[in-house]
Amino acid sequence: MVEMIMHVELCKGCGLCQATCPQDLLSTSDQVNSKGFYPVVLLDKAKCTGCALCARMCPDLVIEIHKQTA
Amino acid sequence: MVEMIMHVELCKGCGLCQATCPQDLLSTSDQVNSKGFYPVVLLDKAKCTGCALCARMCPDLVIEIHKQTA
Amino acid sequence: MVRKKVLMKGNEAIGEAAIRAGCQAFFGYPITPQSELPEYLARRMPEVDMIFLQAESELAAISMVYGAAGAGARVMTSSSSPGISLKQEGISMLAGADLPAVIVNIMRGGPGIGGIQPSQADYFQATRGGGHGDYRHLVLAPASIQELADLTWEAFALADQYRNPVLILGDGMLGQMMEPVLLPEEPPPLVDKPWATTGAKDREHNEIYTLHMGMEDLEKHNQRLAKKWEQIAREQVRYDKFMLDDAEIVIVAFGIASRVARRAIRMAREVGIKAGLLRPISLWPFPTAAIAEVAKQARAFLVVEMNLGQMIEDVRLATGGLVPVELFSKITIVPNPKEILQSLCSLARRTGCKIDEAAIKEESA
Amino acid sequence: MVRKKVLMKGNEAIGEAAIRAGCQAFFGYPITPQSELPEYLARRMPEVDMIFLQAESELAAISMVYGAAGAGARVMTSSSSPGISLKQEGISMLAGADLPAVIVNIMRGGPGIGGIQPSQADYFQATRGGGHGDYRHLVLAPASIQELADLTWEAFALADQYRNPVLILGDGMLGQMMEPVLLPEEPPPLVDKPWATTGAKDREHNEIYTLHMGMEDLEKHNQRLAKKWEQIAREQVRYDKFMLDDAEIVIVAFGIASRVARRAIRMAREVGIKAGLLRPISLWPFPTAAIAEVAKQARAFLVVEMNLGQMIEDVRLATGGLVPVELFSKITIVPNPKEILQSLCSLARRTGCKIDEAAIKEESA
Amino acid sequence: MKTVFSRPQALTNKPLHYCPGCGHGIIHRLVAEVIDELGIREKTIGTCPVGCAVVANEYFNVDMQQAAHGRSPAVATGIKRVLPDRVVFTYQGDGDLASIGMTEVVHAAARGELITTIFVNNAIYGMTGGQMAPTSLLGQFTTTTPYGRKKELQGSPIRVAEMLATLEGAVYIARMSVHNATHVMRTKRAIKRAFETQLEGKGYSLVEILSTCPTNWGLSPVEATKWLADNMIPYYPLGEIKVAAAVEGIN
Amino acid sequence: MKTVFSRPQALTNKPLHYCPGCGHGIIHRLVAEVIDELGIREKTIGTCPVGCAVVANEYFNVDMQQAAHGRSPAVATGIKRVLPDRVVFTYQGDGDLASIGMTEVVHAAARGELITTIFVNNAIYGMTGGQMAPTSLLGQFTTTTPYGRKKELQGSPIRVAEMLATLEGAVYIARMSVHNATHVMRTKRAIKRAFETQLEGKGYSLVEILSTCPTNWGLSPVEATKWLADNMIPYYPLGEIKVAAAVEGIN
Amino acid sequence: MDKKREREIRTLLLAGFGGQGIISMGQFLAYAGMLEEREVCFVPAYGPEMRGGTANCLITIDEQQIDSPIFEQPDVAVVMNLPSFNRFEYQVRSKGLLLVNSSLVNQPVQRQDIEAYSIPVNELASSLGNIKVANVVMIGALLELTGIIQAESIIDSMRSTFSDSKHNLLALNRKALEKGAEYVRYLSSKQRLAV
Amino acid sequence: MDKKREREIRTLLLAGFGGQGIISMGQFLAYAGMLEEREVCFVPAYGPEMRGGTANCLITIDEQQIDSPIFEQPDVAVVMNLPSFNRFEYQVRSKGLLLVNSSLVNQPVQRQDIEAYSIPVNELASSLGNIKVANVVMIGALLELTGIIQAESIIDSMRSTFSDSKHNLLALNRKALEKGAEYVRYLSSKQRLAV
Ligand SMILES: Cc1ncc(C[n+]2csc(CCOP(=O)(O)OP(=O)(O)O)c2C)c(N)n1
Ligand SMILES: Cc1ncc(C[n+]2csc(CCOP(=O)(O)OP(=O)(O)O)c2C)c(N)n1
Ligand code: SF4
Ligand code: SF4
Ligand code: SF4
Ligand code: SF4
Ligand code: SF4
Ligand code: SF4
Ligand SMILES: [Mg+2]
Ligand SMILES: [Mg+2]
Repeated sequence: MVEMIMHVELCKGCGLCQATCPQDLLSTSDQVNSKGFYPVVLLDKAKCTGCALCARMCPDLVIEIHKQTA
Repeated sequence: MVEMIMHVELCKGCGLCQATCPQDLLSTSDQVNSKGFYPVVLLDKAKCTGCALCARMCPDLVIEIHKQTA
Repeated sequence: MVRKKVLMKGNEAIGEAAIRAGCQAFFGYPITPQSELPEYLARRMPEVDMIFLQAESELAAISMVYGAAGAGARVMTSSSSPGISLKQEGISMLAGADLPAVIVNIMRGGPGIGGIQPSQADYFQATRGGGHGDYRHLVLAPASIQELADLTWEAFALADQYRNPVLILGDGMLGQMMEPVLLPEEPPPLVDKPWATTGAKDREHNEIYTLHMGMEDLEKHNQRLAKKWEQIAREQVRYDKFMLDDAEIVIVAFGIASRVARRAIRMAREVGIKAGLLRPISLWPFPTAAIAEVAKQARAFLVVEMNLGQMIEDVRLATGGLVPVELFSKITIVPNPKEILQSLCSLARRTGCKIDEAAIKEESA
Repeated sequence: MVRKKVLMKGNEAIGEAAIRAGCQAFFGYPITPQSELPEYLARRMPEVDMIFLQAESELAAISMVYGAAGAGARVMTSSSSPGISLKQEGISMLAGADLPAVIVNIMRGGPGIGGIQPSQADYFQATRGGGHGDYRHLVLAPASIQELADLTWEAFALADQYRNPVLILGDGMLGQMMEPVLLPEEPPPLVDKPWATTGAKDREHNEIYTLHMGMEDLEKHNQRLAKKWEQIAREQVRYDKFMLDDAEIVIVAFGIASRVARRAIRMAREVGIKAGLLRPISLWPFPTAAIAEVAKQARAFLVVEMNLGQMIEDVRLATGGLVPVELFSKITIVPNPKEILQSLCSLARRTGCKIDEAAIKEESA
Repeated sequence: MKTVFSRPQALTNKPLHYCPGCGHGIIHRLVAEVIDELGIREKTIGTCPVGCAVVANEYFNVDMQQAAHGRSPAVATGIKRVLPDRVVFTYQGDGDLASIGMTEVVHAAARGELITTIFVNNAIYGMTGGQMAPTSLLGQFTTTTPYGRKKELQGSPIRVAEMLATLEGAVYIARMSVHNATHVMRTKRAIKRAFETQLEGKGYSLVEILSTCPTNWGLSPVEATKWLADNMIPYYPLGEIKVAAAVEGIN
Repeated sequence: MKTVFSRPQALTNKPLHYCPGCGHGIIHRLVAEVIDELGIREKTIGTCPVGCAVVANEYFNVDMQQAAHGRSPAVATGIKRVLPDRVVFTYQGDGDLASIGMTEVVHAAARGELITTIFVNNAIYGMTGGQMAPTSLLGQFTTTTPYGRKKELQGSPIRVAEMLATLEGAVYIARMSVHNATHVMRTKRAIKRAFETQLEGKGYSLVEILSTCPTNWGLSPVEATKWLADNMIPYYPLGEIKVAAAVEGIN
Repeated sequence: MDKKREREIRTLLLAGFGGQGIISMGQFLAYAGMLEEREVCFVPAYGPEMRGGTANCLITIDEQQIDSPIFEQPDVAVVMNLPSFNRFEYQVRSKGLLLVNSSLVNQPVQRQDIEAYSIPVNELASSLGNIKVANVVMIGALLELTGIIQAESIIDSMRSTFSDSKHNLLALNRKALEKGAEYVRYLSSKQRLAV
Repeated sequence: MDKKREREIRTLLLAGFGGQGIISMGQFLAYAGMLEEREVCFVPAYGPEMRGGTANCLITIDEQQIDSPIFEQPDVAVVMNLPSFNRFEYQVRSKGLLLVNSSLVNQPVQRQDIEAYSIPVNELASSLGNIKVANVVMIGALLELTGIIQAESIIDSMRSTFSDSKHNLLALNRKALEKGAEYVRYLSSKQRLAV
């Protein structure tokens, strides 16, 4: 099981994570955060492989990923 | 016939011309010039081929060479 | 064609005025808050077939200016405080080689990287020469966009006239703000530059140099330069007076600070304080005589500057201890007229100047 | 071990004194007439396991100093006039970042490349800050090789004490001449530098910076620095008096010029002129109060400087118009005692000071 | 729970001020990750450039110094010479390093100074609002090349990595890019190798990183990554440009 | 009478102040000869460095400007940009060009500035009395490397010609030497080609010339030429380092 | 409309975030003032805080030479978003005027000593088919309330500064000005004036 | 020897061309003065004119603190070559002392108001087998004429500044000093003193 923590207040809605996700799981919220940006949201938690490519592209350290150790 | 004009007052006695002359025709005067240097002298005018190698090595434009046009 | 006012940003007005003054080349390096000037010229200079080149650094820029000025061109560079520090060796070179050039410093806060807010903290550097050796250059300090344009135009004329660099000293706010401006049309007349290095055709070769090996040579060279600077000092003092006729308290302020000071003076007049303004336009040469004259009648001076107190030395040198000279100082904040008013009130009370205390009460009520 | 005098060249005495003051690193770039200093340290620093590095330029040298000072080291650089101009941005950085460092300027004639003869023409640059922004640093002006060594040692102590750059200002002759000197032995005590960037081990990370983005931040930062400089100004004024007790004419001169002035004063005394010398040792802070005090009793001041007249402004600011202040100026020639004497005589006559005209006649006979 | 990805120790908690999608954020993180992985946070000292990363001192949780514009390699030299057992890096933009600071970087490299340079090449002056950098591409529009950069007027962009590779003291020189996740990971490996080069005392190391400036390129962040790939990479070939024999063993 | 060899027109009659046997004199003459041969004396403008050749303005019978230390390429750029139909050259020493002035030369080259640089590499600071230059050899004793230049402390000497050759704007780059008459003649040919490169508007050209400083090397002039041949040439290979395609036709 | 206040209005502060057209709104006002042969001065806040953050500017329009280009208590403040509202509500001078973009600010005005208007300029602009003219709608409201500048002068200033290709936008902008004016006419017929 | 003049001698100028040991001659004098616990000051002329050209220096030796390190009219001038002779003959103060290296200067002294000695130091040094000590021979003459410094102090100063490998040269130098002294003793027994 993958646990993804989104620090939405840091998100600037740049879309780089979204463009990167091989599973196309990321989308933009329609609610601005306190900085006035539309932060990213994970659409389908279950499908997330925890590959962390999204996190690697994120310039703002929004995405934190943990995995259930087997 | 080669005519060599030595501007001895410019000579600093560095010896570069001397070291260069393929005919070994140059030597140092035993009389200082007004700047206190021992200027170069041409030993045997007749042997000079006018190759101007000495002049090319001279940093101080001491040597001027003319040739009789045949 | 009727000349029409246009609304322009300070930095751009400098650029356009330079073009109209016949500036043939601009060399500069970006820095906030003056980058609009190189950017403007990057667009405009090619349109008028003139040179714009972004240099690799301020050091390179001032050296390109030196080369182009030495080659006889009307030429300009601009920067802001840290960049102007880097140009000091080059400015000393220009002054030492009698080269005409216009240098613009749109000041920001320092020291070090500092900030990009407006400041007037480069007064000493500008007027005393931040570079080494004895040298002087004109320092013109405009207070409006119109004056920015006018003085830029004149800077080119003065540089050529005296074969000397001229510095335009403004602050970040002047560079950024917009006001209507009537732009100059005709360039100042061209002057002959027989000394310029344009190729030694049909004349002896020319040399632009600053090295004077012999002790006596260098001394003579410096004395000759000193004569030139004395002449400039006699001929080029500029200042502006505002409500000075009956002033008991005289504010001395330049540039943007003088604008705020005017406002404070109007407010002061409303509470019965006879305040006035003497605004140096040329910071070097400084209007020493004019201030000395005013000092005969005034009871006190207030120097308003956006630094820790630099021009105040020139004011004190001019007043020569005749009257108290106090400082109102902000460093990187454009001062607020109300605060200046408070200083005026306090100074008026302490020096026995006229003041309408009733009006003050009413005002603050 | 008995301390013994050694005969040393000024430039080398600075070097040896620096080593004995615990200087851990020197970064510099060659320039006449101070190259013996880096050359001396190139030999000596490795012997004491300290760093000598020839930088690629003066800009790099002052930045290496910044880095090493920020990392907590006692550090020094040196140059001569044009090279010091190039360091202005860096000096402004050091001051803005509260970094201790010792900078040596062995002045030569300017402007531009100028010459390599001794000069004092960088007085303004040194005391007003040739760099941008408001900042101050101590300026110490030795007049003998002994003092050169002593003040170098002290410069390191003062730099650490106030976390501020300190400038040693000498001229080419001081750098080149030799006198006996008793060298300092023990370095000034080490001070704690918890702010230094030495690796964030067992503490928060440290930052050396000069950028203050917000207007208020930068203003506050500047005000804090201003407090520090006020403190230095209170605590570190240094000067020397010579035959001042009954002096009617006071010469103010620093460095090598003061040595010549002393001779002129002795000569003046022989012709009945009561001349004396006030020699500023700290040029910033300037001995304003001491001069103001002397001005009460003196009839005239003569400022002797090897420039077009720079320190004279500080003397005038100090005397505040009380007495005439005149200038004896050579720019890049060490003045001749006789010429100074002539100026003293003329000044004495014009200001009604005592003078033994008979003795003068006899002398010139 | 195993942490796959989280904020590195070598970054503070301060939110970055960079524009949305700016490459500086990615590169900051990579440097911090490498510092963490090498366990050198407590003995690392970095320098900030003058450029958008001027306040990197607030982001890196290591000791930092702000250098004057372009002088970072000299500042780092000063630090390293007096603290030879620390790890010292400079973080510099293309204006800072390749324009005003060219002398300093060439000489640090020539001296084989034991420091590491992270060189962020975004082909523009970001902080000052989009002027030409020495690395701006031919034809590129910037505020100081409003008609596009022209070879005849402004010359061709400088390939810094290749130029510095000619210096004996520069022993590890690489050019990487952060326009996609694969290259981000490669960039991290290069940064690590550069730091290791320093740790093993081999000489000067530099990683040039092609990065985006969406704001001044006038593109969205995603468009910017594409522009980088399409325009910058062809002119600035990626890879390890120089791995001196001394370094080859490392990693 | 045919003149085989005499003082070129492009030199004044002023005796040179250089030390006995100094390479500067030879190089001055070569530059002047080339100017004469190309018939460009009346449209040539040169810059003097800060270095022993600082007073070259008194020797060259062409218009000259003294530049601040290291800034010659920028000064020359200023001149050339406003007088594009003139011929502009810089004359620089190794301290001037390769140390303090590195940024300016790299950028002039990168811009493909239409100027020519005569770069006199004598592996030392002549004028200031023999300090280390960036081109001083490993092991070389100078007044600032009294224990010999060490790679670990001062790094390796910079090969300027090779470094600049990496720049697109630099189209003709050669390294020559004046230690004997053959090489003196080769040097002259290279200088001529460099000026022709400029005349034909191809780009930036530079001739690095290995030269002697007998005074500060502590050798007699003749020994100095030998030292150059034995020590400098092995490290600084001679030849035309870069002849860009555009230039190949010339000469 | 109070004619006395009209004469007293010299200084305006406009604030919002980047992209809302704050700076151009200010420039149009200053330009129009110049066209009306008044003295004008426009001061932008510049610097890094601009980046993605707030944008604001100061405008002075006067009959006589303008002294200080800056001021602390504007006669009029126009706030286009919430942070600006929070920052500037209390800066307007007593008896001054506050215009609030109620499309983005849903907080009530607290001050009782100023005159305040809430105008949903985004919606009003949308109703014209182009949300980008929200700033122009706001100018329209401002002009209607203060009379400081003639609406036609704003159009003239646009004509002078727009590139040719954008001249077809003039009609839309005229409509936007009218929309804003219309809305405040409607408001003042019903809204309590807190003077 | 005139004891009064002895006391009056404070300032010396030494001049010649580079390589004649002018600077080291000056430094030995200054160093020796220091060893004798006098105040001393040594000023070299520096700069480009040194290159291959003339070298000169100023020395002051005094009982009290030295004011000016430079002076225009030295009490003593030592000229080691012709250009220096031409340049400095007229600088010596009236009643001062001029020492001329007659090995290289074959012109007569014109001034009548000074005391002048011609000493062929090159030949004297050669007679000791080493022309390099010509400068030391000159010091010897100078000391004999002025008594300004003890000869032994010069030797001490050499001992302190020579590297170990050169210590074997001390004997030669002592001889050179003596040679110079001897020569002027011989001279003063025969030469006209033009005081
Ligand atoms: C001496 C000096 N010159 C110029 C500037 C202005 N300036 C600030 S950042 C910068 C360039 C930034 O570009 P780059 O190095 O490419 O960094 P980026 O912002 O693109 O990351 C300049 C020119 C300055 N602060 N100091
Ligand atoms: C700004 C500045 N820094 C330093 C100097 C001192 N300086 C004069 S010449 C020179 C170096 C000369 O060496 P090089 O360029 O190799 O020329 P060379 O004399 O060997 O021909 C230096 C450092 C100076 N005049 N100005
Ligand atoms: S971890 Fe991988 S799969 Fe999951 S959201 Fe991120 S990129 Fe997509
Ligand atoms: S990459 Fe980061 S900042 Fe950008 S949208 Fe995704 S989470 Fe937000
Ligand atoms: S011309 Fe040739 S042969 Fe004649 S002296 Fe010169 S080098 Fe010798
Ligand atoms: S090369 Fe020239 S200067 Fe040297 S000895 Fe020969 S002639 Fe004289
Ligand atoms: S301006 Fe460019 S480089 Fe700077 S933060 Fe924004 S996107 Fe990044
Ligand atoms: S010092 Fe060296 S480079 Fe300079 S003139 Fe003398 S020999 Fe030539
Ligand atoms: Mg960049
Ligand atoms: Mg050299």
